Amino acid sequence: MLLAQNITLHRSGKEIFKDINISLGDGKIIILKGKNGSGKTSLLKTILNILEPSSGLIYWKGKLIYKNINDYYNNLTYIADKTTSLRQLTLYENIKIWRKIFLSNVSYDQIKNILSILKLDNYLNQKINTLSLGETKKFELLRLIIENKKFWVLDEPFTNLDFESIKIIEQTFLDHVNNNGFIIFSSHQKPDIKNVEEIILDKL
Amino acid sequence: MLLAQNITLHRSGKEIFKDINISLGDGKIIILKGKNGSGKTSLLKTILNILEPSSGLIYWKGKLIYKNINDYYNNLTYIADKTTSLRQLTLYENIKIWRKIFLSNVSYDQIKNILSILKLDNYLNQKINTLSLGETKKFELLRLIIENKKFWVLDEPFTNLDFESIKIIEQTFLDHVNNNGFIIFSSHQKPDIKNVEEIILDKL
Amino acid sequence: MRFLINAKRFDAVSDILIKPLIFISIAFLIIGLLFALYLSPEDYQQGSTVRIMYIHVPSAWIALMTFLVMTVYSIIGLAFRMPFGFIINKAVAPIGAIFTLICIVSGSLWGKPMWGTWWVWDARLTSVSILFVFYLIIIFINKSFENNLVREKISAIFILIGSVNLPIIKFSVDWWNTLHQPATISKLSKPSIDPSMITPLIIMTIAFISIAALIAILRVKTEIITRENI
Amino acid sequence: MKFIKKIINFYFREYKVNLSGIFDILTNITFFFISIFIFIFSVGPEKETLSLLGVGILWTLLLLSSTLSLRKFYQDDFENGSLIVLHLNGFSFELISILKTISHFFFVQFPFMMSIPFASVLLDISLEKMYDLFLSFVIGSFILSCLGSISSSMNLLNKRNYLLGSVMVLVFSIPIIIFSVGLINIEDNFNSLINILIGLLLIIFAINPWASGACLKLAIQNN
Amino acid sequence: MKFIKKIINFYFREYKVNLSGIFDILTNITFFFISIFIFIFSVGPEKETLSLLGVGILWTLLLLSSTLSLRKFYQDDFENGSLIVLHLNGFSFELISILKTISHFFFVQFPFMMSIPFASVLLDISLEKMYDLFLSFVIGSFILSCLGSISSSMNLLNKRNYLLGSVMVLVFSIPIIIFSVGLINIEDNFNSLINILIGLLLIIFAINPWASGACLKLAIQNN
Ligand code: HEM
Ligand SMILES: Nc1ncnc2c1ncn2[C@@H]1O[C@H](COP(=O)(O)OP(=O)(O)OP(=O)(O)O)[C@@H](O)[C@H]1O
Ligand SMILES: Nc1ncnc2c1ncn2[C@@H]1O[C@H](COP(=O)(O)OP(=O)(O)OP(=O)(O)O)[C@@H](O)[C@H]1O
Ligand SMILES: [Mg+2]
Ligand SMILES: [Mg+2]
Repeated sequence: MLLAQNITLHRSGKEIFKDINISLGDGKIIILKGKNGSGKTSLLKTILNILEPSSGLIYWKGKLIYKNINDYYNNLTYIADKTTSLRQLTLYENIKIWRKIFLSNVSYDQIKNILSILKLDNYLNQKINTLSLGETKKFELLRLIIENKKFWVLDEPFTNLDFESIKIIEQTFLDHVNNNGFIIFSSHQKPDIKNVEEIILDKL
Repeated sequence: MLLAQNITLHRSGKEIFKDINISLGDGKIIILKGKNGSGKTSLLKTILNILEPSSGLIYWKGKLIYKNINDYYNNLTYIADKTTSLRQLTLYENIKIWRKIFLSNVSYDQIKNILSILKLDNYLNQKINTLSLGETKKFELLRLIIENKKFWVLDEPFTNLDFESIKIIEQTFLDHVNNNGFIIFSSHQKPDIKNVEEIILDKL
Repeated sequence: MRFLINAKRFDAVSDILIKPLIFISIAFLIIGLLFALYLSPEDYQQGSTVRIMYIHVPSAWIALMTFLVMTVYSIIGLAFRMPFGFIINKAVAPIGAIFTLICIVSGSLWGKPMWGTWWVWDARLTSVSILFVFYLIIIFINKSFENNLVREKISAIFILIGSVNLPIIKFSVDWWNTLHQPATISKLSKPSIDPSMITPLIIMTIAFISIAALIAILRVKTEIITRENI
Repeated sequence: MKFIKKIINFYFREYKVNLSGIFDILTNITFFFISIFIFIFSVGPEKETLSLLGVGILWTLLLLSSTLSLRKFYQDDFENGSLIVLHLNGFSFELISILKTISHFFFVQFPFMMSIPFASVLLDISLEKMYDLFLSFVIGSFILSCLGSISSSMNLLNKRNYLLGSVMVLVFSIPIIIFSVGLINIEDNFNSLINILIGLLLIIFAINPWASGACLKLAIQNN
Repeated sequence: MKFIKKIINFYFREYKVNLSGIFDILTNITFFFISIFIFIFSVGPEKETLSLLGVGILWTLLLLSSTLSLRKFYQDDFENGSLIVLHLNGFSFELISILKTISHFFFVQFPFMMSIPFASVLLDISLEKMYDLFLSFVIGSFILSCLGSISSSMNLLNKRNYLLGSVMVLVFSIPIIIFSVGLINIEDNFNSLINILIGLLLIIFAINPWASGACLKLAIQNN
């Protein structure tokens, strides 16, 4: 579905990465690895058409992404390396906003179910800024479920999470892939998932 | 030097942790472990006299910390779980501010040396907000060196760091401990350091 | 009189008071309105607009009284560390605000025929509008601060500072030259107002006070209950 | 249909972000009225001065409050990454800037507008003048919102653009204010002046999405 | 010695932080002058009215623009955690609030103060009056900075209604404005009024560190 050919990126005149090829489709997981500053985040943003590659082309369903941008964006969820929930609002209010913004058809019951798996169900009326770091991160990952899209793009999804939560996220990834979803994510940790393709970025 | 006896903390009426005992002195490292939301950050903040324990006493050099607060704060560095550098300024400007605020006597040459070990020396005139996540975190850890204190309190120092940087930080910890410093930090990862005491917080 | 400073006692006493208060409110309101609208004479100067007085004056008094009550309870809450004071403060503020608003609106309506404008910046009117602002800010404080302890202290301090305004309102008509009527009834000497107007005024005042007290009691009771739950 | 629903939902979010309820709106309005009080305390309560100054006072307050709230325009959403999330969910940058401009108009300027009648009573502004004031205010404040959108999206870029953005707002808002205030005080050519204002509004409203959208895009790329 | 050095270094930091906001300050000042033009425009250029109203208008504009800039007082340092770092490095919360108040006075009010002479020329305020204005403004704006410190540290505890702090400051500044404007226009009792102002300043300056310090502490605990 997603095909990136020989993409190279320059930022402020500096070359960040060069000649990267990516091919992603149903049931596939790609993990991006590399040192700090090797360009993982930049690569993900390039794939998302937020940054423009200085050379190389990216296709979605056979068309160049910027020509097919609506369909592309309709099919992907991006979890950035920072949390985007509104810190002065409660979890419940955030969920309500997300459901509306994403025109989500995931029911509240399902969401509550997942919250209780993530052990967040007790905090529903607490504000985000009183959550612990890991709890905030887990809550952010809830967007994967609420948006309910096919293609997941995640930037360091495991940071700040405890062992159990990492396991849950990995299981979620597997379930998603088994439902023909596909995932690309960056991480410094090695996840416990089989059959993932690794792309290693070298700091130039 | 630091002694915490039976400290218990409540936040917004909820019990976060209970009856924790800590004893820290020259050459010792304590690692705090526990699930997300088990109260690691809160415990560190309690030790720092930022949060008040609902029961229990904390001593520094034999005196209650709040009676000895100047000496206590003169001897510790706290690296929080978020970065505190000023994002709209460059690394160099931040270093300058830090050196002044902390009345540091660490020379610029030493700092440059460490920056090059951390592979940050090329970014000296770049703004913090253009650094990658891991680079920002490494830069924050530079405060350990600039402040040059005996007692280090760190909240999840390894998040977002690549393998090599983690090694460097671990080595820094060891060096510090060998110089009679002492450290308490929280982490979800197991560091590769021998002779660390573990305190495990259970989510109640 | 312990019930005035103790939540449990207050709860108990208020249970006894509610029914009579409802009765008094309804009865006096009906009688008062009858008097005010039909039985009392028209003023030889003001015509029938004088009837606005029966709303205006009682609500003005209640507006002032409520703030006075809050001031007293702020002292009780702060100096004697009795949280019941803060409960009263929170419950009573919106009542004061509403009666202040009634006072201002009825005054403006009265002012148009009497003075030819809705509003002038004389001392009485200005200080009452500042009273209204104080009420609003106290309500905002109560609504927007999360930490209970902080909220209570801040609003109590604010009330204490705001109470400086009360004597200004009361004596503004004497201290400065104003358009507004000086006090008539509160003078120690014989009131300079016709007895046929005084009767409905007093009846309406009693009705207003009992209505205000009723709402206050209900709000305090709910406040007590929610606190116990938290 | 889906598009309309999206826009409605966007405003639900804006409402939640900007105001946590009726009390925030009331606080805004209270602020406005206290400012009027302060003006009156400082220039004195004489009727003639007040009705002379009234229009100027109202416009100044509008200008100050809307300018100073501009910093928040895109800043928060930009910094916490919501802007990207919105963008990836089908809100193009142009659409975002249109919606945000309207939202600024609605949540910041609208409360002021609603309090104009009451303020006019306090400041002894005649009914006719109030009507004119209201009309010019609606148009003028919308222009200010558009200008604000452009300048604060520029502000996201970097320091040099910061100055540029601010200067731009200044340069454009001076004629608007002169027009609007003049409009009310010089009653002869009310209609021609208001037409000029409407023209300005249309131009700037058309430029706004492109300019702001481009700045937003660049800002996100540079971050 | 070490203490003094620390304080100097604190101001080095403040300077660095605030300098990037210099355009903000410039914008504020420009808008300040625009507002003055609005008034000249709406009052008409008659010298008598202008100089009569001038002092009041200047004071109000100064007050409003400085109040509205209060949001930045502690917010940034609080949110990015610098406040804790400073605290752990020997700056008690009380000290921080004193230093910050002075810094606010310096970086926000001072530029306005510098523009008083120019504004006075525009509004035809006599040299003597200008001198009085200046004096009263120095004292008054310092009081405002203290009030601002208290209210914005309070506002850290209140994450919803960000205007509430400004509203509180405005209410408290009513007496200040009455005194200050009275000071200049009623020349008989200049000295007694300025003594009252100075008294107010001393009281509030003494309260400020405790009140702000306590609020800062609580805010950090609740975060
Ligand atoms: C918006 C405008 C007005 C406000 C805010 C206002 C406020 C007040 C207040 C606070 C009081 C209670 C004073 C006290 O207890 O001593 C009062 C009393 C009174 N007002 Fe007004 N007033 C307004 C307009 C008027 C007008 C237009 C009239 C009639 C011409 C009027 C006539 C009176 C009278 C007769 C009393 C009773 C005085 C007494 O017996 O003590 N007021 N008003
Ligand atoms: N101000 C507060 N009010 C209420 N609850 C709070 C507040 N601050 C933190 N908590 C709760 O206290 C618990 C402990 O938080 P803390 O940040 O100490 O966890 P942690 O162990 O550091 O977790 P993590 O590994 O995710 O960083 C969390 O469940 C959090 O929701
Ligand atoms: N706007 C920019 N201007 C100049 N350089 C930039 C800019 N943004 C990022 N960089 C540089 O690009 C490099 C790659 O950054 P990126 O965030 O992609 O790294 P990363 O692989 O995600 O690292 P990490 O593991 O630390 O998250 C970094 O060295 C960073 O300093
Ligand atoms: Mg990254
Ligand atoms: Mg933590």
